[in-house]
Amino acid sequence: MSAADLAQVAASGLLIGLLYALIAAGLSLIFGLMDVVNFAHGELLMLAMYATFLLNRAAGLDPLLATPLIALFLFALGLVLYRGLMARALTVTVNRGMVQIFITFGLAIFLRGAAQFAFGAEFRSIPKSWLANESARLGPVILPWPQLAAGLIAFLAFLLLFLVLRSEFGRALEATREDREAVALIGIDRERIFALGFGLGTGAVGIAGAALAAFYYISPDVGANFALIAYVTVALGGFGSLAGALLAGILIGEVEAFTAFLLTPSLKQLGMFALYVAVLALRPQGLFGARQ
Amino acid sequence: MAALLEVEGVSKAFGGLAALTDVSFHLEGGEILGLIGPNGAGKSTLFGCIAGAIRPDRGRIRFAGRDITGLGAERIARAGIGRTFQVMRSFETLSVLENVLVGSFRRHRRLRPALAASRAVLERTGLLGRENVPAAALTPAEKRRLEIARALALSPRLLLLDETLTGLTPREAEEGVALLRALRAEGLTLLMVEHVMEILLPLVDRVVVLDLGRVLTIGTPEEIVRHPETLRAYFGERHARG
Amino acid sequence: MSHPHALPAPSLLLAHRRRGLALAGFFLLLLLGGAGVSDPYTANLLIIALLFAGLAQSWNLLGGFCGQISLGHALYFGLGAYLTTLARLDHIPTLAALPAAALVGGAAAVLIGLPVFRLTGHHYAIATLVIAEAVYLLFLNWDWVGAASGLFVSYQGESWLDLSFRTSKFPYLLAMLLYAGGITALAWALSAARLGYDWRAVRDDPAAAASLGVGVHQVKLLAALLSGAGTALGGGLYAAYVNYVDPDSVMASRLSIEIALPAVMGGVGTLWGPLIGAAVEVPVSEFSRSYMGGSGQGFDLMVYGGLIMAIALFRPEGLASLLAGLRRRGRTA
Amino acid sequence: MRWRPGGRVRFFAALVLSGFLLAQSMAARAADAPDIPIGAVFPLTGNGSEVGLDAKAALETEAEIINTPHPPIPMLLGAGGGLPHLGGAKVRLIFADSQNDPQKARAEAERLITQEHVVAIIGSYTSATAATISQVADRYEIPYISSDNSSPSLSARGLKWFFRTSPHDVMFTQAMFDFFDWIGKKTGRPPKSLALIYEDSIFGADSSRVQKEMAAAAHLPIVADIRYRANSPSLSAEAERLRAAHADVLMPSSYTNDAILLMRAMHELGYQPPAIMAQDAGFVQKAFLDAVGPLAEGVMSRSAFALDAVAARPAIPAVNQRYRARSGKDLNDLTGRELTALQVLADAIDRAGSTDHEKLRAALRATDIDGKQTIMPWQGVRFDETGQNVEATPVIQQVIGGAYVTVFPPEVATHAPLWHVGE
Repeated sequence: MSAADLAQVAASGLLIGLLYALIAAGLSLIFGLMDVVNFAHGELLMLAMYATFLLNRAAGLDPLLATPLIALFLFALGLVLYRGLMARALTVTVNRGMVQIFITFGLAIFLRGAAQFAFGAEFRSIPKSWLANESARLGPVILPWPQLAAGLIAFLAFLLLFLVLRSEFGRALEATREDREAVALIGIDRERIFALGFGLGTGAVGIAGAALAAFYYISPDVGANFALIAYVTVALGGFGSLAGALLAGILIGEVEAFTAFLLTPSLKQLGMFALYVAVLALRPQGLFGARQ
Repeated sequence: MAALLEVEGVSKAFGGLAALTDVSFHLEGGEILGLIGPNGAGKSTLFGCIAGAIRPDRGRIRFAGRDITGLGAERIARAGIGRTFQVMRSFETLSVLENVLVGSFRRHRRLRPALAASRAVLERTGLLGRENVPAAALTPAEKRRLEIARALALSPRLLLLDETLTGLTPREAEEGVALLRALRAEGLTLLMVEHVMEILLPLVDRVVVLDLGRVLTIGTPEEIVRHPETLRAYFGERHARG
Repeated sequence: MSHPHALPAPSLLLAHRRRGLALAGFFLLLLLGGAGVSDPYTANLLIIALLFAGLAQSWNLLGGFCGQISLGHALYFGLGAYLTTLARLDHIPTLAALPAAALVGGAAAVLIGLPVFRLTGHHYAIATLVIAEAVYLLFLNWDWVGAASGLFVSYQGESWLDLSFRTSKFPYLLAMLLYAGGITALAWALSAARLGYDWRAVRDDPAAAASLGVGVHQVKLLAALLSGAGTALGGGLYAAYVNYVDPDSVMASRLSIEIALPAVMGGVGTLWGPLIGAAVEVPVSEFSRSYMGGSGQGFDLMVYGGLIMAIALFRPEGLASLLAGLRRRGRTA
Repeated sequence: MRWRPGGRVRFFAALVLSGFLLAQSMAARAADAPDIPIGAVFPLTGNGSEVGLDAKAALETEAEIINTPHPPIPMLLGAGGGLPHLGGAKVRLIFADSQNDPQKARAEAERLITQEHVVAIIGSYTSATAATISQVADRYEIPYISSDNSSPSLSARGLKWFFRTSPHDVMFTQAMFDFFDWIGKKTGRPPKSLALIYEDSIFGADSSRVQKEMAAAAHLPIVADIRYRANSPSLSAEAERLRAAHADVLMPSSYTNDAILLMRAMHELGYQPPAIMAQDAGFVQKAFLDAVGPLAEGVMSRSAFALDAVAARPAIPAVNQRYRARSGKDLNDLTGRELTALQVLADAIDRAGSTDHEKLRAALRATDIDGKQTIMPWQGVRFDETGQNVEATPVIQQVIGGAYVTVFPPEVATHAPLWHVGE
């Protein structure tokens, strides 16, 4: 149990944590804006991974280069999903609680079935990505390039998201988040902001999907593995808070890595759950969330 | 006998903003007390503190001799204080009768007596004809009366009315005033927040004037109308000199 | 109860009693029909449909009437199933273990409810999802309950006390009928009692409910107690019927969805919703697997997901409301 | 959330389509000699369906070999044209989808027995489904042939109608330790330490428990005992733990996706265990070999089937060619076992000369087939009183030049093993 081993575990925990953070960022953005949790978030990640896989197989495009394309594709898909599903769900009055949860649940089941129908159930992976099987060294710590690239991309994506939120559009987003009714008075078209905000959230998941596809296997169920972690990350970081999602994602990545390294790995998610229950009891609105 | 409601030195601040500072007044049994003041004077916050929705930072509230400060909305309601909301809140998926039933179930554990009590209240508030209509389908005026009916179903001793007569047609307002007078005649004590002076002043026995979270003055309608600071605070500079 | 349209004022009590008679008739019909069923496959279909009707109705108490959408009910189902199986392995008869299983399920629901009911809406749903997943993980690694290998109860002969029968199905059909009927009767009784109205008041507007003296937190905990107990009871009956439990088949999050879906599709917060939902969903999904297995890879999931979206988008009142449309004069609970 | 579509979350709205399929399956029934219905319960949709669909292809290949006239294949019932002692009656397979759910597997088994009147049931890939199917079969007194379930507990429940043609984990693991012993003497460099990594499922639990027992018996220390979370997003920490332990032999028990993740995670940490001895499953799948490519070189796995043992088993090429035509893949450890299970069952029905269940059970108990009469490298097929085939001796295979070849036992081996332990 040398220091090098611990440093190595910390490094891999950080890299996977950045990915968890990026996946959660999209979810947190959407929730902050519309008070709605997208339970199909995992399946959107899966779609992004399949899209990257297809681009790689058809056009030989390396996942790294495909990332912007995939982000755009998911952004567009987000707009469509908002107009088609979410807009309606936000206006419903009868059984509103049930509708806003199960509408995205139905979407999740549908997307999973569509992936199975189109690609079959077997596991696929991108064999020859430009970075595959390469590693960078940082003293004793080995940083495999696919994960390193994914971590860096996630970090860049965060910077991008922060910049967007500082922009004029970002301020409109924030205003809509503060008071959905009042914004109409000062000339902000709420529907456009919601659609763009939803697209931004799914776009973020697109980036994460492309980065993940470089080193992780792809199957119709892969979304489920990451969805649960994303929910916990968002709840931990505070719904609607980007900084919270970033910190919480990294925290969970580290807790998972060290639990796996020190205790029995099959219980590594328990570390995350314990963290979640602690926050639930002490600070329900999460680390950075606004009071509910 | 001791006052029904005693509010002493109640203060409340929301993150540095002092909503209420050292508010004190008494309310006698069977009295109708008005509560007026410009927007942001702290009327709703005071209402919330008495009804238990908000916990005051300092001060004491006693009801029928019992300390109910920060007791919580549920226990204060059971203690006999009914309230209506400024922004109307009815149980959308329940019918008018069922909305009232939720209140009357506090006093009657079984359905049959609770139904009878509910129908009696609906009759008092002129809603009996709309008994089976879902609350969502009511007109705003009817929704206001439903709020009163629901609170009455608790058979409270004190009724907090938050702008229940605002936005009504003259005829509806008249009916409302008649109802309140009848309730007072049966010994019910009322604390009303209202903007419409023409309706409020002839109805209340005394008035508490709030401004910037402090009690400006307490007095009979005639006294406060002549009180200079009230006029300036409430009606602006022009009236004060008049 | 949602009332789609005004009525020529038959009293609320009369409508309630009429609804009770209709429900009783429905279950009596099922009993007579069930007795006539000899072919095991159809009997199995009816048993599973009734099981999920009871489970969905139990979920409906908390998710429908009280408006707290839980996505973690597999936890209580699993507790019930495991407790009943452990009891039988210690030679405690099933009929004695079932009430204990219900108690444990109810207690667990209250225990989880204490911290979690401070949350509302999506926060609450996610908390139930995460906690159920954590307990699933614990059972997956807990050797005393067989961990991932699960627990197997071998057959020791026919016995009513143990609800153990070689091949006959009717006893199980009867048990599931009593289960689904019992939970529905409980829901029916509560829908016209104080607790039922308190639940719906809390569902529609917690602040207004509090202002009328409704103990919002206690009322939610009571809903959780009954809902957890009912779901655990269903878990115990499942264990008696299948004689094998492992974390994946009795505690996985997929099951939490299957427990809630009949109520969501049939009509959340209505008495008929869970029954109609189970009556439609269970036979068609069993049928699609038995006679269509393997050819529509993923196609059935697409249809299933699409149907849920359609209900959520266009008919949130659920299939039961369509039935109400048909019976013009009647109003469904 | 571990959300698998294998659940009862199934719904089929277009009844028109199902009506059409029902009619189609009716038409297939018009056969002359009364054929013999045999049930087969496998996961055909949801997770694990990849293996279930392969199994379906394997069983259909064997049925084709038994039923249709064709040039004789040098194995039992290899002549074709139906079962000789039953007037050339054909075996008719009826498939049912378990979706890897014990309760559904049970319902499907009961449907096959009571509605389709099958004489026996073959199953089922996962041990959980085998547990409930075999229980139902026992109650209806119909033989259940476990073709590929490896959990030892299944044959230890005193079920009279349970038969398992393939080896279980104890026999598989015994072959691994026999190999360690053999290679140690041959090269003078025996393994001195083991590392176990297994998923938190029945498969992982059974496999690791037996491995620990045998390691203790062989006085081989286990320097890392890692139970990991199936389908988890990252196995880097687990790989790091293996690197820190640096054992001679790594013994993983994983399904395909985690096998891929583990190999890549170790490689990315620059860690190459001197030897890897896998408990089959994910490590023998084509998807694994495609995904990890050169990293798989030298990986060893126990196997009940040896595709390259053509010299010792002449029937392999013809059977494999027919299976390839149907599935586009070569026979592997799982499909080889499933195909042979049908062969053994058909032989028993033929010897019983009737479909009466008591006669069939007696014939199964009297089964004594020489390994050469099958495509499997086993000594033979003979069931003990618990229904376990005690002559199902597994082999050890190794990836050499990108494909699995047999390296142990010597009498069936086609290549010398690569062994880097202690170099």
